[in-house]
Amino acid sequence: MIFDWLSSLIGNEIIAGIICACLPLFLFILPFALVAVLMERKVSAHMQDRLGPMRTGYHGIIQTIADILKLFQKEDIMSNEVDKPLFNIAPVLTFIGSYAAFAAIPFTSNFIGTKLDLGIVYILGVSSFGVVSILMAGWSSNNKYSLLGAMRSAAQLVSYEIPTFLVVVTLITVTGTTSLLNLSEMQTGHFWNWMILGGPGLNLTKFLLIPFMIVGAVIVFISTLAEVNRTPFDVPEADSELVAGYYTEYSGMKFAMFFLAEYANMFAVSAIVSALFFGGYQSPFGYLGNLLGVSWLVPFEQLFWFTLKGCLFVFVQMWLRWTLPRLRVDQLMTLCWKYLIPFAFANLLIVGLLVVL
Amino acid sequence: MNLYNIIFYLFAAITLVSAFFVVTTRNVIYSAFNLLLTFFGVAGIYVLLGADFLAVVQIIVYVGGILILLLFGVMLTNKIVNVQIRTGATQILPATIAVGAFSGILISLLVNTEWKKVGTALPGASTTANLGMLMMNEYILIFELLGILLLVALIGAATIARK
Amino acid sequence: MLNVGLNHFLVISAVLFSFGIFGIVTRKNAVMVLMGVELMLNSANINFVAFAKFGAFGNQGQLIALFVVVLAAAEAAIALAIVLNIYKTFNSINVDEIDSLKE
Amino acid sequence: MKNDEEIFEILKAKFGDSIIELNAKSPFEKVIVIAPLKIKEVSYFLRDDSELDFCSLVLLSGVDDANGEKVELEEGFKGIQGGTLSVYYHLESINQKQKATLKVSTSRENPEVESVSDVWRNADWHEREAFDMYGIKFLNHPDLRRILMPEDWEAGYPLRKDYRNPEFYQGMKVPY
Amino acid sequence: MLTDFGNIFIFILLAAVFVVFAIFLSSLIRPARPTQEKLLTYECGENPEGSPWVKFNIRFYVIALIFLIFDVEVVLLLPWALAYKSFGIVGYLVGFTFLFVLGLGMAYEWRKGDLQWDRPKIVPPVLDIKKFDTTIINGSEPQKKASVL
Amino acid sequence: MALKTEEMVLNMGPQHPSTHGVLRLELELEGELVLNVRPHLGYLHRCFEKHCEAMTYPQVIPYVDRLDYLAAMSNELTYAITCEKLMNIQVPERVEYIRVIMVELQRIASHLVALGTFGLDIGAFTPFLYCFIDREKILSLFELTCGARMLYNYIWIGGLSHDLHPDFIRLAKEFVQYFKPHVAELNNLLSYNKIFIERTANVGVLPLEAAINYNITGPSLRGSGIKWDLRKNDPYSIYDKFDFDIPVGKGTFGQVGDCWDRYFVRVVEMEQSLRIIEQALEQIPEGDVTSALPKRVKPPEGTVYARTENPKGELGFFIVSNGSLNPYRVKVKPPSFVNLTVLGELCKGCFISDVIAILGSIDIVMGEVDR
Amino acid sequence: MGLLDKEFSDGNIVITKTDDLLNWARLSSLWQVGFGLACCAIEMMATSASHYDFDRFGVIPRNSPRQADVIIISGTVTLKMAQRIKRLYEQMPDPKYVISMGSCSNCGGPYWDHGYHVLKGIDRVIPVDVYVPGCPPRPEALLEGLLKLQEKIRNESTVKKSA
Amino acid sequence: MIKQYFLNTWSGIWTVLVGMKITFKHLFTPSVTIQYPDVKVELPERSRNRLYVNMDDCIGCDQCARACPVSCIEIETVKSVPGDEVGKTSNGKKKALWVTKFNIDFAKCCCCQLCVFPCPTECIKMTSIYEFSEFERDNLLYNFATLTPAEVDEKKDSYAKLEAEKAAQKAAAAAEPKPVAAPAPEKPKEESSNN
Ligand code: SF4
Ligand code: SF4
Ligand code: SF4
Repeated sequence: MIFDWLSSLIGNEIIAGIICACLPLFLFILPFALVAVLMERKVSAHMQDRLGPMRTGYHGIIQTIADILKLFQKEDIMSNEVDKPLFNIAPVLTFIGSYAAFAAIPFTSNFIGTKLDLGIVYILGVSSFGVVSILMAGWSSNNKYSLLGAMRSAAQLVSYEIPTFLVVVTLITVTGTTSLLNLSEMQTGHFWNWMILGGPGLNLTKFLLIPFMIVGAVIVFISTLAEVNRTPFDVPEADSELVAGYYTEYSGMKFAMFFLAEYANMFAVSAIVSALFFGGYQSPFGYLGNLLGVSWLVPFEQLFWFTLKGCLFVFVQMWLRWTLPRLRVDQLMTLCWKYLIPFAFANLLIVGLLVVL
Repeated sequence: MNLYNIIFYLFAAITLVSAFFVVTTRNVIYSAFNLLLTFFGVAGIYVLLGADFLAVVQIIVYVGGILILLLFGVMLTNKIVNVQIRTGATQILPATIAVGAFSGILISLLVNTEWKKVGTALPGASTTANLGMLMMNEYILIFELLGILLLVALIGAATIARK
Repeated sequence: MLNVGLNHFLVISAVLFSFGIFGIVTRKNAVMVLMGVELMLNSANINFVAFAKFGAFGNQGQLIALFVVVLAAAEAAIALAIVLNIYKTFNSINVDEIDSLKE
Repeated sequence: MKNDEEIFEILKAKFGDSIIELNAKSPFEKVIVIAPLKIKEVSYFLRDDSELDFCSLVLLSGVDDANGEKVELEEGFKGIQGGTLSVYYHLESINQKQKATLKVSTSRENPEVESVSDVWRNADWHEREAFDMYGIKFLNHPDLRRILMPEDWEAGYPLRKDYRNPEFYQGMKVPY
Repeated sequence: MLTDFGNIFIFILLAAVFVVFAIFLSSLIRPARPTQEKLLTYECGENPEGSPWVKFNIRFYVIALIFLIFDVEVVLLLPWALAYKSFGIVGYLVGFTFLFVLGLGMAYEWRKGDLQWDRPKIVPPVLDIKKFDTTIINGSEPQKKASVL
Repeated sequence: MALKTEEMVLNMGPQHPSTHGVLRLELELEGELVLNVRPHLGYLHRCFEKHCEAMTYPQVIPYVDRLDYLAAMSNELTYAITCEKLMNIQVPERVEYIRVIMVELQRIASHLVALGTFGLDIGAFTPFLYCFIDREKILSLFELTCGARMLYNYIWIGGLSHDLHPDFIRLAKEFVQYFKPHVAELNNLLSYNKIFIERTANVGVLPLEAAINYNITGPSLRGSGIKWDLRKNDPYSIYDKFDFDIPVGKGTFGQVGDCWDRYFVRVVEMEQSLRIIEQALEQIPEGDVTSALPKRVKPPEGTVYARTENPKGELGFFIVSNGSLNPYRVKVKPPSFVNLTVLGELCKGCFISDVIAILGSIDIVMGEVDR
Repeated sequence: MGLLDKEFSDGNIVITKTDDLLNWARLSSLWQVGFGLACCAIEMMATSASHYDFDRFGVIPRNSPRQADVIIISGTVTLKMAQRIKRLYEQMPDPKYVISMGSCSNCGGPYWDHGYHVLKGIDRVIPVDVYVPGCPPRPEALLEGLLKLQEKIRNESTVKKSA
Repeated sequence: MIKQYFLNTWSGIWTVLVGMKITFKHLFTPSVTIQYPDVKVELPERSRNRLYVNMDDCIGCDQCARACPVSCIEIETVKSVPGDEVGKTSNGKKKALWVTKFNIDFAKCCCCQLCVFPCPTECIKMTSIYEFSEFERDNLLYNFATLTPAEVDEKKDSYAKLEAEKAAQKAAAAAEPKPVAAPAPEKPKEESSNN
């Protein structure tokens, strides 16, 4: 564990903890956000037969840096009508909500912010900070679009928590652990050990589980998609209806924070999906480091696979976004309550039965 | 004064100060958002007490559920047009005195009682599984009853709200 | 005295409880009253958990606390639904007013 | 399929004096001239009679006939006094495959025409536009406000031939 | 001693500090030139009419109500899911009953229409006009329902 | 539901991504529900009718272009036809053919924008850009012919400003071949997408009676299930020479006359336009395009109303001529303006998102609404 | 008061470099208010569509003026609209830029003479940075206008923009 | 009911996949973007952008100005005095007028090309130059007249002189003085038409 190593190196756990907490932020989220924003633009551009940013650096690779630097210089407008304290706290809370999730995400087998046993439950729990902060942002802006967006968003986020939860419970029944680290560890070896393929072991249950795991994975993917407000579930910030949703009134750096949190969230949920069903940081084919006997290579490989899988899901999110129209609020709720939850329910019952048998 | 204590006082302060604001701020929305801090602080205290599952549950249910519901309730039931959502408070002075006296008595009682203490060791790593076993063993009836309770609450709440 | 023990938690819970009561008696807004109730429930839970740790309950205290959380949720749902209903009928959630409004 | 004369005859028989004339001056379309305060009745008849069945109002247009006297109102500016403003109605029957053009003329000083927005709903906005541009008042119109011009436009009715632009509107200079 | 939650707390603090710091840093160089109009609430360039802080749609509320119940339900299921395997089929049945009861609730809500957004029956504009006979124009071709999917 | 939430008045527009320009809608909301919609127009009132009175007849054409700027060719054709009727000019065969080709191309271009922006309103960005790619191809054909991309001043009273470019016929044929599969692609990507269907089917149902009473025209009318197309029902130019169908709304996924029907009528109409173009490209005769241009346009006194089937609906010009070089009065029958009148009626009791879907499906152009 | 509000006396090398960097950021990430007026707006849409691709220059439309840097006045500005545009412009955060696209917003365009309801040039209401002529300007012309604007920003210094 | 439910689920998933396939295909089709400042497409020969006036050919007949619906062309001419050598147009016409002012306001021009057709000498033309954005609006007012202000003054003077001489001659010739008609550039009677 990096944390242990660090604390023994520095001799002070708090400083080690702080460094440990900084690592994902500066080594991962910020670069990732830079890449992801660009990737979003490039992916969308190429899907639309365009090119996307081209004029800042080679093929626009530093476009996002320019964006951030520009947002840095922008005036921060706080209109007369807003509720100032809440208006200021909301972006902080949003980012807390999305960043706290990273504490329990296993980047490699020995780098994880916290070895919390309840990892996945905790992640689902802290996402509720996001809901509160969105309500806060929407309400304090004193803008009708913001409020409408916030209301929609809150209702959407809370609703879609249920199917995610149900699938997580399903997985817990199979694996008996709530820690993402353990869960990832279980799926080690080759890709047929992944949960989507019924998990480790080789018995009848595994094969019986496969279809239900696929259903579960689809449900989780859909509902996490909804939790990060991506198309087709982007009704809260539906730009053709609500202008910019709950952050309509935000400008400059505060807006950038919402933006950052959004992309951080995108990665977080992708990481969750991959950790739950696709082996987390595990390589699908075994490790080169093990093969060559250079054990220090393994964590890097793990990081590579983790990032790759995360980015793959982020890519799928983008792909969907640039393909699909968006749902209407009521349809969103219908989808959640009438399709996802019953399916997840049935899934849970069947899987639970399969496991005990 | 070790780290544990510092953190305890920190969370105690968060909890109590925000709880104080919850009951004294005149703006209901502020109260609701302060409640967020209170819940967070209580979750921290649970952690300090070694109840990690409960802490997470606290966040999930209180912050993610009840608080949102309260916020919706506030937004739904207040005529906020032109008036700041403020609510009146009554009998502040008598209430303060009475509550102060009550809490004084309570605290002195609590502190002076000799509680039967058993070991102070932190419970084992995974309380959740323990809780599960416990639940399945001794509280199985309560578990099912809670299911029925939730059913009733669900139907009741929806029926009342729908009226 | 500074070293944290059972009493500290009990004191916190007592103060929290008092705040809850204070909220309930002083605020007129029904939603605010509910918030007071939530505070009280929380303080009770702190007691349960504290005794679970320091007392002889073992994990049962935590389990009870968990049940209390569940009950609190059910209570909040019902209570808020009622508040809403009252609001529909009286167009106000001011407890005093409702008192005088009903015949 | 009825031609204009036949329609005119039917209307004349039914409404008598309210139907003023069949104006065939224009080589392209014959116009049935109707008294401005009777147009609604006539329209209802035109729409509901199964022979005529004019189910839709294609176009309602105001026209400034500018046939009054030109008077010098201020220096170098000619106003028009007297004369008429007209409203043309182009009707069409989809089922009977026939068309008709109606016209009403009303005085320029107090232009009042019965509204037909109950008969054909789209007349609502057309009439508001005619009011906006010519100041023709449509009696019994549900919501006769300016539609295209700003509601606080004070400089009169822009499509009248004697309209003159104001110098400023809300602090913005209007002329080039 | 730094527990797992201690780490989380550090994460949370760090996130807050990061945001505050970033905003503070930007405040060093960004301009601040408020004007009267700039400080108005944005509403597509119009004057906002009335406050948005009005009472809100009850639909969201009912959703939140139902959510809360299901939320606690799942929370209760978590310990069950971790433990039921030791009790074999009996353990499963316990959870099944629990879920079944809630499934009943869900079915009830479904039947009652609480899971769907109320939408008043849209009355198409009704006018005092007679029925239109499309066959005159369309000819009498049969109008069959084409199915694409 | 007993609880009446207070009404909230929300302004949508004039600057709003989905009001298609500068329309302002005042929505009376009850939560997400729309109780009432009040459109406010005039944010683009460019005084077209006043300009006509100040211009000579040919000079009006550039302004006519700017009415429905998405379908400038069609506007020009209508105006030219009106003036030709007024002056009794017979235009040469070749001119008619070129006009038909141009107008049908323009119809495709206009529908592409309509469909694309409709998709955009529903939230699908990519189909919008695909539509624009195809539209760009059409614009390049226009540019080849008359040098302008959007506002052409090409169809003149009695003729055309230029003959076809020598390459035009080949390129147009290429375009037709290129475009055919793209309609299918659009269908797969958008029209038959479940989400799209959910969003549009059964939304904003416009019954036929109402449509006719409101004098809705164009695809919006046909979406309600009537084969009313001026190209067939009141033929002008040489449309009677071509073989094509009039698509009508059939209520494939919902009721007849819902947004999806209106949308799909446009899709099928593009295919039909392709058919017309193909036929016209085959049959186009040789000839001179400027021979019938009058030396000076000075029509006799009288009033005339002529109309054509524009992409948006029935566009008509009512011209009062007093025998001088300038028209005395030009009144436009703007299809978008009339189609917009029904919006308030359609939007009662739907959701905010539906307002946008409905507005997108009736396809308005503010230049024409406000003139 | 931020750095962008202060005036610097002369070319300190650090300041100049920072200046260049900041200018570069501003000019490469001009977010536009998603907003169209008339025919020119269609050309503007064509410019952001695949063939010309505004995104290459880092221009993306933001619907809320709060997050935008440049407003492209694309089309005829009527008197009724002018106040709204002014407000939109005002509601954008500084530093902000204006491109006037097309004859109409330059000076009323074809409507300058008889247009009783047309504002004869958007510069009567808000300050314009670049005028793009044409009716409608080709997408390339708009891009060229954008390049001109970038040129202008490049030569700016953090000294207060004369707005 | 139940069947519909599963059908909905299936069609939802299926159509989404179909859409995804299409966009994925497009991910690998080459983009159509024209990289403008680096690549400039050649405009078709008829393209209509900025006007250009070949002043050598312009005879100052004012036809274009009258055809323009926007009236953005402003022409002022001065008659040449007999001794002047105004020059010839390229198709051999002899010019009789000094064009002292030939302004086209491109801030107003709507590129409609109506001014191009009536020109007798085909000297006013549409070009394919479209890149002429300006920071100042006044720069969009293009003056095509080739004469310098000094020359303009000179021409005006000499024409005034000529007029004065003529008037004097007339005055001398006529018994009683007649009012002299204001000098105006000769206007062709014909109305501008479209070809
Ligand atoms: S400049 Fe031309 S193209 Fe642009 S809005 Fe004005 S009239 Fe339309
Ligand atoms: S192109 Fe049109 S607007 Fe421009 S100068 Fe020529 S006639 Fe006038
Ligand atoms: S029409 Fe030709 S020759 Fe006559 S003034 Fe104009 S440019 Fe010169």
